[in-house]
Amino acid sequence: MDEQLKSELGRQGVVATSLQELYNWGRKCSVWPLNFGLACCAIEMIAATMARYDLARFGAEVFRPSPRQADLMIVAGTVTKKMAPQVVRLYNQMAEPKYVISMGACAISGGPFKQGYNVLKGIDRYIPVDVYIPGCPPRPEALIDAFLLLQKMIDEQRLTGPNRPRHLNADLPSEFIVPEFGAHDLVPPQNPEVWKVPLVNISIAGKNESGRD
Amino acid sequence: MNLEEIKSEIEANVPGCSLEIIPNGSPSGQHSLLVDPDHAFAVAGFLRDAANLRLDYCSNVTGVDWPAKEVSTKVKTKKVVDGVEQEVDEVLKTQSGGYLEAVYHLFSVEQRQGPVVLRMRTEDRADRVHLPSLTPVWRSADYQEREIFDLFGIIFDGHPDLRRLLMWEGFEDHPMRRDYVDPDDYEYEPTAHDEVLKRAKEHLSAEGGL
Amino acid sequence: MTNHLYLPVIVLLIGGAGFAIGPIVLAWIWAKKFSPQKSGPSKNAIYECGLESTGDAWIKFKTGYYIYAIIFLVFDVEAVFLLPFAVAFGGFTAAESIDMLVFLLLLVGGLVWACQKNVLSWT
Amino acid sequence: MSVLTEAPVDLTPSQSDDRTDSQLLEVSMGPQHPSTHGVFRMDVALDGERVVKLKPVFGYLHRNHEKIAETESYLGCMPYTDRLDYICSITNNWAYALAVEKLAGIQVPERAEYLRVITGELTRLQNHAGLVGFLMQDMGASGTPLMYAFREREKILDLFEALTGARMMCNYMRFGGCRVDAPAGWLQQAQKVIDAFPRFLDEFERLLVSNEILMARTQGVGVVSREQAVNAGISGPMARASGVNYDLRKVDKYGIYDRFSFRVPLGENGDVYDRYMLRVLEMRESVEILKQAMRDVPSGPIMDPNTKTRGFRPKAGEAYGRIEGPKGELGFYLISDGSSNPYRFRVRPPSLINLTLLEDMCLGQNVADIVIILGSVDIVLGEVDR
Repeated sequence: MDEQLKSELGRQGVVATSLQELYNWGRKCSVWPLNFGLACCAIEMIAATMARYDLARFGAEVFRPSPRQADLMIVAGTVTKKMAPQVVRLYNQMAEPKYVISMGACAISGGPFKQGYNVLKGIDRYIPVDVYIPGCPPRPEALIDAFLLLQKMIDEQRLTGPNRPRHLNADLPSEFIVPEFGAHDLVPPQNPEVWKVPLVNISIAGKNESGRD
Repeated sequence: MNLEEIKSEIEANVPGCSLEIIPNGSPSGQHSLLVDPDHAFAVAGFLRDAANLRLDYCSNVTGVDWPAKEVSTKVKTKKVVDGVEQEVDEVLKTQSGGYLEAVYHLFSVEQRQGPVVLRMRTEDRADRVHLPSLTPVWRSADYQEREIFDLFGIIFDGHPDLRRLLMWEGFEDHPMRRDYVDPDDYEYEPTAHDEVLKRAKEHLSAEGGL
Repeated sequence: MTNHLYLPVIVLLIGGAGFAIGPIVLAWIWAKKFSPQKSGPSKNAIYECGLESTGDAWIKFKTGYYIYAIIFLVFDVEAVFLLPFAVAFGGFTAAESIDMLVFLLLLVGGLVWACQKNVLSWT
Repeated sequence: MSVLTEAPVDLTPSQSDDRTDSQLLEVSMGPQHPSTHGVFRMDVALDGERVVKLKPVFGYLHRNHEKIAETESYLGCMPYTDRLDYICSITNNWAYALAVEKLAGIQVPERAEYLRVITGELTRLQNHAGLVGFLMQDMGASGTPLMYAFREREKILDLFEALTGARMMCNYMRFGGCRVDAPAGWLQQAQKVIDAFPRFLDEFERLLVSNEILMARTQGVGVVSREQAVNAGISGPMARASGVNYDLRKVDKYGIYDRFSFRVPLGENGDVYDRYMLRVLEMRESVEILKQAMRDVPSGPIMDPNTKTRGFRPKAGEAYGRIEGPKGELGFYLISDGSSNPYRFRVRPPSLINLTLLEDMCLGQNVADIVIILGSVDIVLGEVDR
């Protein structure tokens, strides 16, 4: 079933798809986000669903309040340390397949409130994130662009084979540890399974100040 | 009604309270009234119910942390130096601070009066940090005093429900104090520089180097 | 199979059941083959706005709710009985309409008792 | 026949809530809840449908503005004020700029004052429009009124974007004026939006004000009396709904508000309906102010030439400046010790203090009414938790 034959058939009104394309097409065009706004980015998320930017064109305007019926969690706003256990528990309670869009600089890395004592420096310390949207707050068009990116990612998922997505793979975990409230900070401060710190070449001897080799 | 009249009026009506006017250096001219904690509750009740004051609207309650610090001020003193009378400026070391402070901004809705600033100070910053709560007088101080207790550690006696307002229950220290040490949550940055580089080094050396 | 009297009804029944059961069975087979079951302690926990839910939901409610529900049920069922009565309203003899009247008055009597005991009023 | 004379068993449910037969249901309308406009949690104890206890829990969006401000310069704190009450960023900037001007005694040129009034009142319009939309959504009209409200809000956000470069985080004010002058054609565009706004208000009023469902659900719900409001420090439209005649634009006469003639609407019985009507009427007053301000905007500099914003070191001292924000009295209490960083940067959050009476308003109401009462208080979590 090469492309040329498929497009030939397509012109004559015969749609030839594989089961996987049909499955992915069905799922990517009805991603239901969880009704979960944290801060300023939530207002831009609401503005994206309103008449002018209209997220409904991409099948995502149904904001489900309960995690059981949602398959996308948009972390829109600053995740504080007091809110982190709730975010991770909500993520655990969502049904597979589930995706995470980390919207705004605060959800990616703490954003302007990075030095805050009560601010978690990015939600990808506890849960795997699929799409990052920089910006503070990112414009509604940026959120729609993230949806398109997410839809492209869902489209490329394979049904079988070694690199099939997490929800089709039995031994990949679908739950992550929920941090506890410690005396001074969250315990554990990050989830080592998810948060792999790339090698930071800071020479302890402090020869080159800028931290590069 | 400037501050002196208010001060004299309070001293007339609330026996035995010691008031002190703290001048304010900025051109805003909002001088404040320091009240001693024992009579603060009586003064607050009087300020709210006095006929000509009627300060019935407590708009803002703020906690301020003044750690103890050396203040060296240059003082011009006359000194006899080898028999000659001379102007010599001497460095005077005075201790200032070393207490926690609660500042109340009071307004009158009926008489449209400007801010009357009331200050209360604790004895020290370690264990004697008790202050009388003014929530029974002005209900608006309820959450703000809980926030000061949470972030500064001033314990308000007589507060109906003194719990932490913003941090979680098990949190132990008071983060808004000047000597609060941040938890060491490692900030990964590809090109770490100055402040973040220092923290990254402390973190990495604490973790046994790289 | 001459055109059996009830043939269309049976076909319709099977078609309807097929439409209902079909996707469920398909989804079940799909889940069995492709997407594995990944339930865990945190996923099966009770969802309460992101918090760990404390307290129990099986508690004793005010009796008013129960009585309200029962009265609603009675009049709901009565409405079902009224349907054929309304459809065949034209050709009724005196006896049949008296029977229907007795049925109606019995239930209206029940409603009057409930209102008089002000069960339905809610503080 | 003694049985007959026995008193009939009383089957009716006892109207008084005696504890014996029904237990309380502890439920938390928690951080992630469609009705809480953000991460705000209320631990509610319910007797059937009636609220018996309600304890709000804060802190889920405590982003430490005040701690971070102590390590920032005065100018550096200005963008943080955008993110306090992230729906009306320009009035936050205005309150902070006003406090610093009081702290350092800076004058503001005429044109800057007019631009401040214009952008401030536009912010109030889009905040109240948004609130009315969200309040209808809490009441069950999911989506449609919010669509209309956000359509108007988008027009105003376009104006802000044209003027300051950002839709929501304008960072527009500076100590002694505004950051940038109105570009060519901006004032005409703003005039068009202002002229079109009353049509939206008439449309909203025709649809909603005399709507029976709205009146049935909001009248007499969540009542706050006048003394309670003043004692609990409630300010802004919520206080005026209970009859407290205290509008800082008339009381403090900050900026140039004494040059405009506008009325201050007051409510009588302080319930959710009055608060809703207050916002609708205040939108009309804001349109009046805007018309007068647009009519006589002078030309001239927009920054006081002799204030330097870079190395700005006010003298040691303190100042408390406040404005009439869309949510209430938004104040900044700044203590400076002569250095370039504020020693203490305190925000007086109207949203948090307006919530003081939340439990008093909700006791005895139904669960569905909590959602409306919270919606009528108009809280934004960035400002509540700071």
